[in-house]
Amino acid sequence: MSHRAQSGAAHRRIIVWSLLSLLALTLLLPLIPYAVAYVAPVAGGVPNPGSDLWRAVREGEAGTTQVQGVDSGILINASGETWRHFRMQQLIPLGALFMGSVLALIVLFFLVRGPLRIQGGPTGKKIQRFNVFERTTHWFTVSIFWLLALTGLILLYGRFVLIPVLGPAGFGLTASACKEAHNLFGPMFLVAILMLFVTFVKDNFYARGDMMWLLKGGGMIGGGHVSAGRFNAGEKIWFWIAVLGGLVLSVSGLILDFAVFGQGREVMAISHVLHGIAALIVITVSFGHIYLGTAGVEGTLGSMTNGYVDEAWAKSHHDRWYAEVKAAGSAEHETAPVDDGSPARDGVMDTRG
Amino acid sequence: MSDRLTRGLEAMRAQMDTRVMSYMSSCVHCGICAEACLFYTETGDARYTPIYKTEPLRKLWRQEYTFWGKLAASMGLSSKLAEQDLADWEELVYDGCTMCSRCSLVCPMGIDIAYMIRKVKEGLAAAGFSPEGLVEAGKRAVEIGSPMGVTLKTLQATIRVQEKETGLVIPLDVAGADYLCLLSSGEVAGFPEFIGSLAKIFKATGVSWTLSSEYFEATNTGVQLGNSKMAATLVERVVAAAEKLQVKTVISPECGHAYSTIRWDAPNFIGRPLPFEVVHIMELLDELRSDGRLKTAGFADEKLSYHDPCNAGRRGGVLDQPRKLLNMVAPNFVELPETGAMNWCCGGGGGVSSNERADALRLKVFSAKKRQLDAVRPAALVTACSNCRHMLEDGLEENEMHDIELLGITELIADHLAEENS
Amino acid sequence: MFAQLVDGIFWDIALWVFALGVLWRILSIFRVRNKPDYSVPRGSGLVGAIGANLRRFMPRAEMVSRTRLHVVAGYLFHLGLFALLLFAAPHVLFIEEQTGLGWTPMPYWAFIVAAQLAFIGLLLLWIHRVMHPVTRLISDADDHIAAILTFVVMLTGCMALIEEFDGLRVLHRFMVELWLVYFPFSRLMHAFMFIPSRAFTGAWFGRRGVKA
Amino acid sequence: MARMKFLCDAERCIECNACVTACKNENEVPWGVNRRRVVTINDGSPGERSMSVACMHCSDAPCEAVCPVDCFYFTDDGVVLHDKDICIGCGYCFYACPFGAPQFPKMEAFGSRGKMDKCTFCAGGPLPDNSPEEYAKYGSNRLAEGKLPLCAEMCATRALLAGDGDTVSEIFRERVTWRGASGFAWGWGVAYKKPGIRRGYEVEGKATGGD
Repeated sequence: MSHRAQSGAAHRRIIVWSLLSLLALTLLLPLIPYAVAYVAPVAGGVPNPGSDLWRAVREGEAGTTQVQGVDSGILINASGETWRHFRMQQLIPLGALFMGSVLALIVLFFLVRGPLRIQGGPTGKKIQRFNVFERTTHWFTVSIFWLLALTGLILLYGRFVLIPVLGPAGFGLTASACKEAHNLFGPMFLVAILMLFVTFVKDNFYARGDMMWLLKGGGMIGGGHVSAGRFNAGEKIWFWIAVLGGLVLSVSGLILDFAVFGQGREVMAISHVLHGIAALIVITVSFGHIYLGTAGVEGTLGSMTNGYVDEAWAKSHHDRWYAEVKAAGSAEHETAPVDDGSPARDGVMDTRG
Repeated sequence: MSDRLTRGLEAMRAQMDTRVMSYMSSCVHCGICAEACLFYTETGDARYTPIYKTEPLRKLWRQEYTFWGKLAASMGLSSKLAEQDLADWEELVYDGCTMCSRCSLVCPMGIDIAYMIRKVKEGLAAAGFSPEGLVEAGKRAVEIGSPMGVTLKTLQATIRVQEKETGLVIPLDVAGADYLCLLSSGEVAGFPEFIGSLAKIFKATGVSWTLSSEYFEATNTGVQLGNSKMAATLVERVVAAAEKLQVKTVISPECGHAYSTIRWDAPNFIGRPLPFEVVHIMELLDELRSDGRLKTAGFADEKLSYHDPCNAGRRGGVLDQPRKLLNMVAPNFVELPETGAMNWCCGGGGGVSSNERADALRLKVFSAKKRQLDAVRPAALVTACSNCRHMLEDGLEENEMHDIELLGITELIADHLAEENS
Repeated sequence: MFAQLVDGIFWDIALWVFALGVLWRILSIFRVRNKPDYSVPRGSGLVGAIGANLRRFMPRAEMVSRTRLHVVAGYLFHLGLFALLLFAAPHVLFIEEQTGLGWTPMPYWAFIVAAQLAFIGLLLLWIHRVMHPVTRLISDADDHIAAILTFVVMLTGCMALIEEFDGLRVLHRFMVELWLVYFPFSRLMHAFMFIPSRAFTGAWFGRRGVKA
Repeated sequence: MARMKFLCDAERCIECNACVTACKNENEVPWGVNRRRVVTINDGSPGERSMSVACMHCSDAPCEAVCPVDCFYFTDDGVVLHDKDICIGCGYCFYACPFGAPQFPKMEAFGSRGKMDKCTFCAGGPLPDNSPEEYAKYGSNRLAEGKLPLCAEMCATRALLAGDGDTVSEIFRERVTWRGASGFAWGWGVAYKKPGIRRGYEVEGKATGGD
């Protein structure tokens, strides 16, 4: 990698500190909607004829009991109704609306604007955009992310979408499979996110020109050429959404996954809220990422499959990065993928059993 | 099916043994062998992956020795191994592999990849897909008795020159001598001083030895070409010469594949044990050293490094002897990084040196050797293979590394012989 | 219906195909024979064979930096796989009722962690196989089928963790049966063949006095 | 049709835990599962109150609402039951329930809880009435035999009432009029969306005074 040059120690310190601050931020920020929902009057609240005693009980004050167990001393679970309201009235319907409309917008945009072509067509000269390690990290994260996203969405929407298809028993089985897979793959996602962060963070800090890029909507507004480095502002935003969202998902997920440390219903409910919001945001934004990486922009997909892009592509979308690569001019960037279309290669494929 | 293809397939079928089948059934295509192969590491071209060079053999094995392969073939699903496949692989196998066997030492499944590439060569050679340069060398080896066309006359001339220079008699056709020394054409043509050095050392240590006018060539082009029949013919000549002079031991000179061939492969080519022992010149010198018969005086004070010829070291097992010998005369001996059994090839082994077509590639992949040398930057690089020495000269020239001198280990010892020996 | 087949006849068939298939493969390999080696050995072939079998578990010093991912991911996958194959409570129970041999299983959390390590290793190795030009070039259908089949077996296994829905257990077992049937005729055979391969190479180099 | 309800009179409950024991015994619930529990507020200080609590069989049951696999259902008697063959042990019902009724046999790492278990109003489950399978999974089915939940039947001080809502509330109303204080039907507000009875002349602070 040509970017590996920077000073190791300082670099590592940056990563560690930003990681820590991210963790703190990610835990606090998404609490806002929950706080709002919590303050807002809740359906089912009933004026209590009883005295302060019963009011205290209603607000979840704990008493004593002979029965062991988390929260068993609490007569009334104050957070329950709030959480139910959030899950059933907000998360499920609004989430569906959010994801659906974004998908629709993307399709609409594609139909109207069509794919963004390489200006002046491809030159046929290739340069390397992502090396093997970067691509491996990316697809490793992708595979785990989608396994979790699909199982998660099934658990969230299956009751409405799949029960009619599979029947209650059939869906019970499916849901159980999804739950177990989700719980087992969850912790692996944290590993993936950290790998992703360490691999790509160095090119994702704010750089001059990013603001201009945003103002011009990546070149869609006002026209004229928008300049960008290895990653443009849009990609950087997606990177931070993925990392921050990923951390929220991981931390809240771990709290839900390991309810063995005596965390009560309140904590679990809050974690679930964070988990749901973060998941829907990351999933929805990923739609855009996938669109731009495949059908949306001609010649982009190659950068993540064989790692190479056309020079014309690089010039038009990432001119400053292109300049750097040319300046560095190291051999690895000059050589095109060697494994394509050699007769030898077809030879291998024939030997399949 | 064209008959050249038939010949190729036949030759490869004849190569199928338990080792090949076991190797084929254990390869998981992890690609680690590529990381050990200088042709991949230096070019980044995946087609040079060692195991990929055995593809024709693997195709044949898959189609004729495996369940799915037979099934697919019987249903006409898989394309038969075609003449074109062999044609496509000629360049990979003959230009893109020096048979250095480095890959064979790193495969986690323990596959001896070089062993199988050698067998692919059998098929390609039989089918007539071999580089012209090598084929010609083979012809010369069989007809003239030397791949470089060095005749007996040339040898005798060289001997005379060396006798004049050293003032010693160089024995030729001395029946009953203890040792018959073979020579590689490379030495006769390029480094005749080797012969003189031998004379000095053997005189000093009182070893009875001789050269043979019957047959003196140590190298075996049949091995490099992948033609066992030719290899056997050439080996028989050595045996005949040795038996004629009733020597007990044959010395393999400073040449890599000559040693691994005559020492390890020869009896299997002719299908019977050899009627004599075989030692590499370094083995003999080290033996003399440990017997106290070989004494040296003075030192080569400059920084010295040693290049293990793949066929003498990794594939021959002569690894300690050169180091012991160097320690006698070189106080500033420094090992190259990744040396010994894992040493990087000079780039010209396995017949690549006699294949002009491969010169450009050979010089490109010399960068592996260059990296090693740059790490140490010795004043002189010692080796024990005239072919390596030629290749190293080429590479150093190409990379303008004139500050590094090249030495043969025998010469080095000869130059530091102690007086009291004689 | 399907469940009975999977628990009954299918399972027996799979086991027989696996056992006989592996046996047949090994026999057909050793039936061919090696040519005798007439050269005078310098070192012991046997020692070389054993040595190679042990040494090849770790990369040579010269190769460490170039094969880090292979080694780390490779060990994660294989160790994780064996751990949960042999010490997952349901597996131990199953083996016990099949063979009568039982041993102490790992705690629930431990074998799940093992499964996760195995998954990480397998995913990394397979993605790297597709991404790296060398492995992409030399890999064939067999490599991918074997990897995906193993992944599916592990996935269905972790989906059946709760052990309450018989359908999931049956699905997992069915996948295992497919895997067993595929094994002898595929690259999965490396699980057995790496031993003779290392031995042959080790012996070859051992006779020459080289540590392979 | 009757509408089955629990009612616990805080003025009478003496925290003897007989209801808990009876429930465990009658339904042979697994270890760690407590379908019913007694909670004491202000334990040991003046105004101490005890309350026996289990599933209150809400008419608008949060557990039923949030269940991702929709395994809950209502009997004609308004009892809230669930199908353990569908339950995946996700724990959502436990987060949502106001009374902490849903219980889980275990709580291990990686969200492994086992199937949810809760008070069935001694009405068994979806399996055939009083079949061994039903008993094994859901406990006894006294309602099918025309009996009421054992916890209430066992209650020595008659603090815990169970049965048709009208009857239960009638009994309680009499008690309160006779008692002349503002006891109130605990949990009804939350569970049945009905204001506590006798809201009319409750006297602030009087409730803590007792009789």
